[in-house]
Amino acid sequence: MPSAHRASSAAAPAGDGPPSAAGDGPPSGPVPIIDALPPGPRARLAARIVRREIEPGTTFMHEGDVTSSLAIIVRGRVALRLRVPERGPVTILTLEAGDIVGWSAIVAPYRATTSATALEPTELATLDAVDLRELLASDTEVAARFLPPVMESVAARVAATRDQLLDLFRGAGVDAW
Amino acid sequence: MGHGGDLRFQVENLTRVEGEGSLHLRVRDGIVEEARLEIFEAPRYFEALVVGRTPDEVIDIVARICGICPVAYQMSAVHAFEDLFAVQVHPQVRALRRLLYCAEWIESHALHIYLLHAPDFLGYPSAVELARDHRELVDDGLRLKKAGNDLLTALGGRPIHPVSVRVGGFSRMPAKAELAALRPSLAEALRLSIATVDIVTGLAAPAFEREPRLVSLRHPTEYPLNDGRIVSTDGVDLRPSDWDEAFHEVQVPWSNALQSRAGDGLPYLLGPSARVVLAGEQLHPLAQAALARTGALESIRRNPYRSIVARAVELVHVSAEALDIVDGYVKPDAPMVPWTARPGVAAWATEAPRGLLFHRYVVGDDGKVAAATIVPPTSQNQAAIEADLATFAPAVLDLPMGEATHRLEQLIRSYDPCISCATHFLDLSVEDAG
Amino acid sequence: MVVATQPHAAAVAGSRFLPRERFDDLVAVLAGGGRRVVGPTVADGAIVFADLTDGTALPAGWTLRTSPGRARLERLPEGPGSARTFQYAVSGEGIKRFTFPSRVDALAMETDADGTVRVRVEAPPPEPLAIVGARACDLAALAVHDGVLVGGPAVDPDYAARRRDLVIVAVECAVAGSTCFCATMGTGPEVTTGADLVLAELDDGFVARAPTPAGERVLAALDLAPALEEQSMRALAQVATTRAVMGTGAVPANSRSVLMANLDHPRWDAIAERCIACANCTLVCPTCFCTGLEVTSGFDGRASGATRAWDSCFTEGFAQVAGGSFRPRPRDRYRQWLTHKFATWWDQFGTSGCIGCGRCIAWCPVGIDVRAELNAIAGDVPPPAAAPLPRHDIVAQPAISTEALEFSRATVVSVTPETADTATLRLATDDARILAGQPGQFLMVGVPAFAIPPISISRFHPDGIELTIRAAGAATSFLTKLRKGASLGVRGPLGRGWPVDDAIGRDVVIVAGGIGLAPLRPVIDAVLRDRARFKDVRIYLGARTPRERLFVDEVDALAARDDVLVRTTVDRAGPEWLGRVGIVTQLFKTVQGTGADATAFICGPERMMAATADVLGDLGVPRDHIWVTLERHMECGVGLCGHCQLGSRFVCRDGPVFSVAELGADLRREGL
Amino acid sequence: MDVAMRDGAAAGVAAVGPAAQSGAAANHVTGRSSAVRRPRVGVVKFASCDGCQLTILDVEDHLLEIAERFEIVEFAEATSRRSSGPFDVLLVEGSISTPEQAVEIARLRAEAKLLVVIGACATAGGIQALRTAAEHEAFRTAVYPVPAFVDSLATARPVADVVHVDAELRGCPIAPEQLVELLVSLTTGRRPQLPDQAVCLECKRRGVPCVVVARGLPCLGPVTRTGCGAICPRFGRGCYGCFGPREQANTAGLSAAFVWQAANPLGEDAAGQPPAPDPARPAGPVDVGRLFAGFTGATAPFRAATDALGGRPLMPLRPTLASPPETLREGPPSWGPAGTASAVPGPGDGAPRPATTPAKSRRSHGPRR
Repeated sequence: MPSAHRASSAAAPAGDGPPSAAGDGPPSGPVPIIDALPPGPRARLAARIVRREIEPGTTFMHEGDVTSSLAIIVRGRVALRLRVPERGPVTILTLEAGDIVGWSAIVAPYRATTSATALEPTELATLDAVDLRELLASDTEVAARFLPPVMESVAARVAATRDQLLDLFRGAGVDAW
Repeated sequence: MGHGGDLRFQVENLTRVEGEGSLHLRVRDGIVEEARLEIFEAPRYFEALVVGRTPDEVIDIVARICGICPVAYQMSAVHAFEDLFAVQVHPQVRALRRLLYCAEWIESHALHIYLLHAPDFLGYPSAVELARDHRELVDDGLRLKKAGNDLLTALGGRPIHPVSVRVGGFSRMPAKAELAALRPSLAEALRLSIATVDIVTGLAAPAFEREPRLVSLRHPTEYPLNDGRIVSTDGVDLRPSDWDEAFHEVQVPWSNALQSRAGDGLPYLLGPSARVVLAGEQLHPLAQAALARTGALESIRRNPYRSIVARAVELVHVSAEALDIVDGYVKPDAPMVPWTARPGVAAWATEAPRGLLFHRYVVGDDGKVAAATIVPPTSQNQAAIEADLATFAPAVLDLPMGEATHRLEQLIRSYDPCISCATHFLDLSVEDAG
Repeated sequence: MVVATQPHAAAVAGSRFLPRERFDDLVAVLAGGGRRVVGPTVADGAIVFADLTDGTALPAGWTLRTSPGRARLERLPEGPGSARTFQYAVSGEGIKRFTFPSRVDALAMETDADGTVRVRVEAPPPEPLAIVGARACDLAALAVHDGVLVGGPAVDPDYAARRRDLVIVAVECAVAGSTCFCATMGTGPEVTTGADLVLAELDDGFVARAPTPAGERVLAALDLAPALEEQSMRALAQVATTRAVMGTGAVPANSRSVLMANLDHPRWDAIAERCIACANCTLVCPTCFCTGLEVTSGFDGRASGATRAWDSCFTEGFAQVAGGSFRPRPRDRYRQWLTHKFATWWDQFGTSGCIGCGRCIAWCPVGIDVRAELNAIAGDVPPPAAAPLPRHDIVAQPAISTEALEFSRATVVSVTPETADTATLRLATDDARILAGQPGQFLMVGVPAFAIPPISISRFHPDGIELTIRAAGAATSFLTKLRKGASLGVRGPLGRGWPVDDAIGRDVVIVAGGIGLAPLRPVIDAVLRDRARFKDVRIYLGARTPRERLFVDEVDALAARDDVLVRTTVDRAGPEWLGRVGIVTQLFKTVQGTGADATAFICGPERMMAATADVLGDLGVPRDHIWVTLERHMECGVGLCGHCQLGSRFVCRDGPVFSVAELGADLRREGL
Repeated sequence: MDVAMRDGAAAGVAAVGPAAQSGAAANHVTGRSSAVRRPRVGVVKFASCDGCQLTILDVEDHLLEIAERFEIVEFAEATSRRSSGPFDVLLVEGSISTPEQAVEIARLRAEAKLLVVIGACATAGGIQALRTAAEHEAFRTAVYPVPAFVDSLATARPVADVVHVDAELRGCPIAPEQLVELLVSLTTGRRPQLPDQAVCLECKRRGVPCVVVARGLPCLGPVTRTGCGAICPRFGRGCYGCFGPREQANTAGLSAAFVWQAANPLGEDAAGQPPAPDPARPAGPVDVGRLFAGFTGATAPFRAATDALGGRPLMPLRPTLASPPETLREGPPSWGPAGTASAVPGPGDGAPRPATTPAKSRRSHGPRR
């Protein structure tokens, strides 16, 4: 079953304006996940980070595209959407600060199955996919430290998906009364 | 006649009969060329379904041939097997089986007279409309019917497909008090039955007479239900197991039901009219008195529209006899006697509400049924109905189409045909062959 | 195991002898004053209790041979004892039919000409009754029923009425069936409690003793000679032989702990292959007390009755709620039955639910033997030293009270549609009990012709309450379609609500999924009324879609406050929804600060509550400060009908609000 | 087949009941609402014995009230009024046994808001559904000399195999109490109480001693849905499964017990007396298997039990008539010489010309449109 939560972060700067100062945080603050790593891996990853500001309503990645970068949300909120024939786009998950967008950048076939749209002014810390894959392949310390939080994020989404599939809040069946 | 030379009558899906059939007539220049009672009730192959079954299972299965007269099927079957196995049942078992049959007759006759046939005579589409103008009449009919159903329930657990009839007796016989509790409703039924005879005698019947060959059981001391010899107006006199010495089944292309004919290939008539004529001397005195009061015995014999009177007279009989049996009932120590199956041919005929019902089973060495023939009353009456239609149709061809159709439907309904039995009914079509 | 035997020599001292030919006189004395007398008779191949006018209908010369799946009448051998009338151990059904009939009228509901709904609790007028031929196990069972039906907080008025004027003539068993194990359970064969008159049958008559004044009056009226010592000794020897034949140790003495430690034992699956879930064991069990309401009405629906009928945990409908049955598999149902009888009954009522009569063994059509099953589950674990079993004593009979089951009238003041299938009814009531209700409590809501659903109170007002109802079935659909001015019957408030005080001085975390916000709304009201007494207040709401959110305006207003944090998420949404999408537990990580200082109130589907409790637990919220509310099938709401049991809990009475610490593993256990 | 009221049935009930649901809600406030259209009810049948529709006429105490509250527009057994639709409620009896019936039920489905199947034939195929395709031809050959005249499907099917069904009343025949309960639920908007429980519950509530335990008789009550009132055990025999399998029917468990009991007539108590011989008691596995091959024997749980034990009765693959019929191709008979007609007016002596056209197959319900 395709995960409903796979996301790709194809940095899609089309129409990107200048970095916005809107919102309640500084334009470039600490980066979740990365900041929690030991100094070595943290420095080697931080050096590769490219920060991006996304305006609300901007779809910065598209379902089916090759995932070109992995992003960590620094600020703002992002909707992951699927296009369902005859129903249009359906939001299946929203992500916030600390969430990862585009883990498929490091998992074959490196292709996104959802689109990602900013719902609020959003700041992303992005890592180029090819660059990151090479780093993980060559730097076992980065791999050992960085992959677990990525896995944790992915695992949480898989678990959440299962609960969504159960459709817990639906009024199922006919009750005894 | 007003319609010119050629007519085509068609009644699709006869109503107020049990089951599905239709009537088709083809008439040319006032002559009936074709009269067909088409039965398209889907066949259910009961004669094959009982193969490989034990006698008690057969009793349960054959009841499902007809929801109107399941007791009749149980009775013909149980007597056939007991005859072959030489089972001597307790006299109270014999009495209670008559009582069970009486109950079914009360229910079936009351249903037919009040809910199915009376609306015909009084010009209503159904008892529901009839009840709007004649509420008491319909209420009386429902009370009668309920008296029969309550008795069936007391003896067999439910009115339709009762469960207690077993080879050797009953699976359970009621306590005396259970039956005594039904006495008031049966006494009421008897009162209503006698009134019914007067009511139906007063109903106007179309003038139509013919001289039918009649067949029924006759017993020296009882009105025929479970026992007696098969007799006819032309001298047949047979054991109930020997039906097929005088009658035989035929298949016709327009019917899913087999028909039956007498040895000479001609039709014969079963049911209340036949029984009242052939076995009237065994009617309960109250029923004989009611019949005498009508003065209708001869018209019952000759006019099919008068069968409703015969049915009402029988209603008096079974109500009165039911009371007698209830009063004389003593619960036996055991409801059943032990028995052992033996191979051979088991055959018997009893009187269903609508006429003689013949069963014949071949029982194998394993005690199970290997082959079966079941000849329901409606399939035996089919040829008689068709003969009546052919005879009577020209008389109604002058009437407006709706009225003519109604008269012919009413004629068919006077046989109380049970079509799900026969294929196990009605569309009238009169085809203009011009 | 050791069970204290009762020599009851003292009782024997005052014994009289009732010659066999004078048994008719005993029946006549009992029947004096119009008392109905019932006793064993032979009917339909079994021993059945029926009305007695004298002794002739007793099963003279019969015995009943029982083994797993069999109970056959047999003729007693020719000899001096061949005329005995009680020479069998247990009849097919005990005396339960008379004290706790299979069907009784429970409620009468009607709509008056002016539209007012009236609900009346039916209780029979006390009918004087004498039961002849009860056995020690029957009396132990009666004591158990007393504990359940009149010994708890709610009194069953029907039972109380039937128990009120009951004379019991017991018989000490002269034989034991192979299925009997009362000696193991400490309930027999000697009659030690509950009987007014105790008979021991000898070949030529009965040694009779009268433990109660009522029994003494009967003996006095009969004017009997004292029993000879030899007769008394024979009677004692006879019951001692019965005890010896039965032996003890039929089931492990530690059945209770063994069962609760083996809820996932493979034996349950093995039993389920044989068990046909026919419910016979529960219905012949003299202590089973579960019932359901059957609503009947005429075509116009203006008046209806409700019949209380024996029900069984072996049926699927027994544990049915919207969305399915909590015990879908026969395995779950058998486990519920056996654990209830031998384990959780102790927690609920302080006794064993099994009294050792063995009826469930004999009358199981496929012959499942609870003794064998218990021993199999216990395996080779040696039982600990036996503890004495508590005695089953008849409790003092309380007054007949319908209080726990009385309805009051309420009137619909307004109806607010919330979602496509959910509406909030504001009801006016002057029922002080309801107005004083607590957040999380619920009402049983009745209108004629419909089943009576439990509905949580979603807001309290000085002059009434609100009920927020989702149209999940016919009754709830009907309720959501009521209009202003409509009348209905309400009973409550029921159950244990949310312990809002537990959160005083602490952070408050409220998590609601779907309709689960309704029972939590009074908590929010209470916290905001007294906002200063609580620290941070955080509310997390989940819904299936944006359109299925409840109380949207209120939630928006809450979100606008600066002293409350509100986060809403939905399971799925279209692009027009700019809020959060995802499951409710994902909301927590975006908020810092929830931890050991928090009290959490959670309401939603059980799976969601369990997942939420885990996340909160991981964040450091103590499990005894995490509260959830459970949904179970409920018919009575006061712990009498048995439907809502979860392990040893009655969800209706002990809950529906529980802490996660209280529930332990049961919150997640399947089929419990 | 396992639920008394299918998904959507509650909605269906609501759909027929402006007279019911909202009307009744209004009644609570305003008293009886008067100007509500009565639901149009049709009663139709396919292959069956008519017993279930007769049950409608058998609720004598309620019949006229039913006729007042519902407009019975099609019920061929009871009224000459005819309708081919539309229906608010359509009660359907009988199995689908011919190709024409399959077409007709599809047409009726489109005409009916709420389609309720009644009885074992409609809900489970009836006993006629025990036949398999292979046996069908043999059946026709066995019963009819010219099978070509008779058109029927290879197997008889429950209605739900062919079209969507909203609700069902089980039984052979249906229970009058359940019929009334269903109709009451339609007028009040409540859910009909048709519990999916074993017959055993009803036996015990009524104080009927278990015939398996007390008498060693086989009984399908434990695996059969209640609703009949435990008639058979009350009448001293085992249940034969009219109402079909209950939920979770453990037919394997029950038949295993019966097979064991047949082999061990003394049970686990070797000292007991052997039971008196009774033809109702199975002698071995085949007899046990045949117990399940009754009026609901084509349902999956029952058929599985039958097949597992080889208990399917031998469906005949040879002629099984004790007295085979002949074929007659002549036209309808006259009363002939023995019964000379004296009708007024009579047809004369001319006997009708032979008819040769084959029977038309089954008509639709209601008048032709």
